[in-house]
Amino acid sequence: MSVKERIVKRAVKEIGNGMNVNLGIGMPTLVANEIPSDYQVLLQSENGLLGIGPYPDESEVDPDLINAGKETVTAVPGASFFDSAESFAMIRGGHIDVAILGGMEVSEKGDLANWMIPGKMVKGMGGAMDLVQGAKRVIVIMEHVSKYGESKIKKECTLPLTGKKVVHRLITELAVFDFTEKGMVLIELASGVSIEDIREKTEADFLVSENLIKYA
Amino acid sequence: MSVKERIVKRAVKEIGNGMNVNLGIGMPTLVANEIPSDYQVLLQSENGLLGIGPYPDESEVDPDLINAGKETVTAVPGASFFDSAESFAMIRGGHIDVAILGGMEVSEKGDLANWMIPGKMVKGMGGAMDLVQGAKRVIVIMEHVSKYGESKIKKECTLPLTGKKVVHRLITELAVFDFTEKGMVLIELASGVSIEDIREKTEADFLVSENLIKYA
Amino acid sequence: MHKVEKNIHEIVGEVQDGATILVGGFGLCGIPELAIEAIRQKGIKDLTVVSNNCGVDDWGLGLLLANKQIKKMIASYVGENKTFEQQFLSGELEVELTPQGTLAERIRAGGAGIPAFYTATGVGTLIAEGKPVKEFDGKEYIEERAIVGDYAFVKAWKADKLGNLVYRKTARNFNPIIATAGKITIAEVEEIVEVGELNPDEIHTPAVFVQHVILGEGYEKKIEKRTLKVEEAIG
Amino acid sequence: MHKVEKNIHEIVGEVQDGATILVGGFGLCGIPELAIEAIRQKGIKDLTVVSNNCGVDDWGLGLLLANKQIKKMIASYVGENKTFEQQFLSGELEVELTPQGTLAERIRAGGAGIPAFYTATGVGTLIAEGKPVKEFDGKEYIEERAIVGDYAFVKAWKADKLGNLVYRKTARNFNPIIATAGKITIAEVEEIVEVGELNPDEIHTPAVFVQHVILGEGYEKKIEKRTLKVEEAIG
Repeated sequence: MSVKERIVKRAVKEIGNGMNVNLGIGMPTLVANEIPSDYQVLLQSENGLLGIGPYPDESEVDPDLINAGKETVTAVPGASFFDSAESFAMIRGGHIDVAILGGMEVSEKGDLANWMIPGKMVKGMGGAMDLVQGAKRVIVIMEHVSKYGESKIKKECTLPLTGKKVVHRLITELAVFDFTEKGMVLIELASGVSIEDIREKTEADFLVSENLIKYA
Repeated sequence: MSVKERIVKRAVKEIGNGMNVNLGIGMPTLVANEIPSDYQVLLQSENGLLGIGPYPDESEVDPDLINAGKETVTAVPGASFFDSAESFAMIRGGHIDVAILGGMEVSEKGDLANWMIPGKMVKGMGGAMDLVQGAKRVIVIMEHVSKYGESKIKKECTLPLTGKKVVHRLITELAVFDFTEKGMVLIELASGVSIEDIREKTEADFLVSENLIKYA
Repeated sequence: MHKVEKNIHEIVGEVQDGATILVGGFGLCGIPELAIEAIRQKGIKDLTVVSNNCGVDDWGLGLLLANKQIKKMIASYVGENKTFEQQFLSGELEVELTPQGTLAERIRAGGAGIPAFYTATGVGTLIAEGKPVKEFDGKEYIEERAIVGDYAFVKAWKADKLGNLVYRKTARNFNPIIATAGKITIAEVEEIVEVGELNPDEIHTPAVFVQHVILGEGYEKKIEKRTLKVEEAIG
Repeated sequence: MHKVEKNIHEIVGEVQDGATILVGGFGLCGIPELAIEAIRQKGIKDLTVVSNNCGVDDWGLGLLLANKQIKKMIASYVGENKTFEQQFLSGELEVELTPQGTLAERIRAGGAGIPAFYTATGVGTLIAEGKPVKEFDGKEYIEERAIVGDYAFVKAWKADKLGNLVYRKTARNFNPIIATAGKITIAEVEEIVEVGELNPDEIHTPAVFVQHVILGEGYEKKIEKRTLKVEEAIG
């Protein structure tokens, strides 16, 4: 299983039956494929769709039907379309149960940076800043360390923030952390990973849950 | 012609072809009957209808179709229904060309009082406070003096205000006034009425327009 | 997740004394008749009720008023109800009159996660008293706060089993915004269709806002002012 | 009043250099193709453009960018456009990045006569810099201002001759709110029907918001990311 697959398979457990969910662009989008087929989950797309369906086949492709990543999609039965103000009323108003987003850096306080790298071209934050403030639960999924081997879980984010104290749970290929009043708490270890491994690869300070789950 | 008829017949001249218009409850509602039949005017009802039609016949009565006065109405071809937030987005956002409202008192500064009389039961302002702030033009129609013979056009309103400096034009059975930077200006006299008559029956100070119109 | 419930009484049974409830409708048009009757029967007390009007003496929210279940009313116009006057004058009933557009916007803001906004409505009037004032581009505005309800009761025409709603004509009124502003939103409807039967372009309230759907029967849809064409009325 | 016009070029001809224009669409979905092309041909300069995105290099608002007609862009995401990067880095182009929900709400506020509102979006980030902060119920929010355009250009699916509009699927996006926020709103559509043919319960944009309607032909509706089912893509 690749690192991405591991993360995605863990992330899907955050989604309960009957939930309304927003999946970010990139790796989070892959989570959709893993949702149990007997679940009734409505996926929200911030451009104005509740009830994203699978990608279309050739005959279904419709330029008037895309997701927030600008990909052609379909709509499930029971879907609804709405305008951008209503879409973000949904998001900002706390009506989305879970948002799963990618991250560049997460701090031990639950700050998230995922929209810009100074010196590189700024593309824009899209709906990410609204999602992290509005969704009932914000789950960040990202690789534990950068391609240069640096921890992406920081004492303080070095990149410009998307939101301050907004992350509820962070999932990497090695571990899962919750952000609580007491601080960042390690709650799960991936199979074959030790707490020491995590300490080594994590710049942030963290507590270890009394109920730490280890995957055999 | 009754006093009401006079006022209503003058008021309808404020409505141009193609306009979107809101008519208040009571006397203003009667203005609808006087709109030239070749005009395409859309009448807005703040409960969520643009394009009020005539009152229904027995077979057309529909409890789901009422105006802001809670009267059964019909909808014209080209009408649209919308929710209350959108209805007041229309009003507050300056999309209604003219609002014609009744008045209890108007001050020489263009203040309007038309929603409560201290000591009497407060019924509520409904949409009046929004209309006077939002409509592009606010026309007040009312009788010049009260049933006790007192001027309803005051130096200062004695009743609680609906809006401050909101009236563009005031139409009574005797005269028409505009509210300008320089003050209140008499612009029209009804047939057989003199400026002196108006001075006598008007507490407020007013200027007389150089282009005063007298109806023969 | 299918949200169709059999019993409005069970859902209403969860509403606590002292709750804030938002109730759709304009006058008697588009009001959640079943929910109001269930709340009356259950006798829930000390309610703060947010609704544009307060019904008439013997129908709509007037039923709860007659039953002395309402502690505070937030509304824009209450002139059709005599019980209201009595309870208000006797001090039993607290009233917050709010301009209709401001009321609508406060409810929309509550549903949309906007804690406060500015409006020119009410500037220079009693309504502005005690509210922060701010100038934008040389014009004065007052700050108004959002409204959120513990429960929102709405009446729609049709629902699908997921809770997507469609309203009919001016029975729409406050219902769609109220549906967004309840922590729990209960929609009662005249017809329930299968998932997929509503055209997704024509849904007024997406299912995300609705927690429970109830199929109503025997709606009375009382008319406050049955006004007919003059020819007809005479003839 | 019938609002159907024959010629988009005439209407666009009234737009002055330096105007603020609001443009509907999300990516290339639901963009007013005719208006953009007419603005390009007319060569109107120094535009402030408010739109969620800025098209791609050779389509949508990217055409105006390539033609150096845009002075300032207010958008939430501009990552699909290389010309953008060049002009931004060279200082030719001023950019105001706004979170998408805040952008949508600012435009809606502009159309609804709300000069400013509070949101938690962007608190503690670069976006909050220079903006008033206020606490409500113990939580911090920033004040955001409304956006109004001299002109609003939207793309709808159908219109009637009065200017009532209906959108199709996710081509709706920013269009309905942008339609409300232009001093002059121009809607281009794929089909015009007679007055009375649209169901009044299904109209997305009431005619009051629309000043001109143009029947478009030959919409290209380019797709940015043609993504297919995996089986299909492989097979």
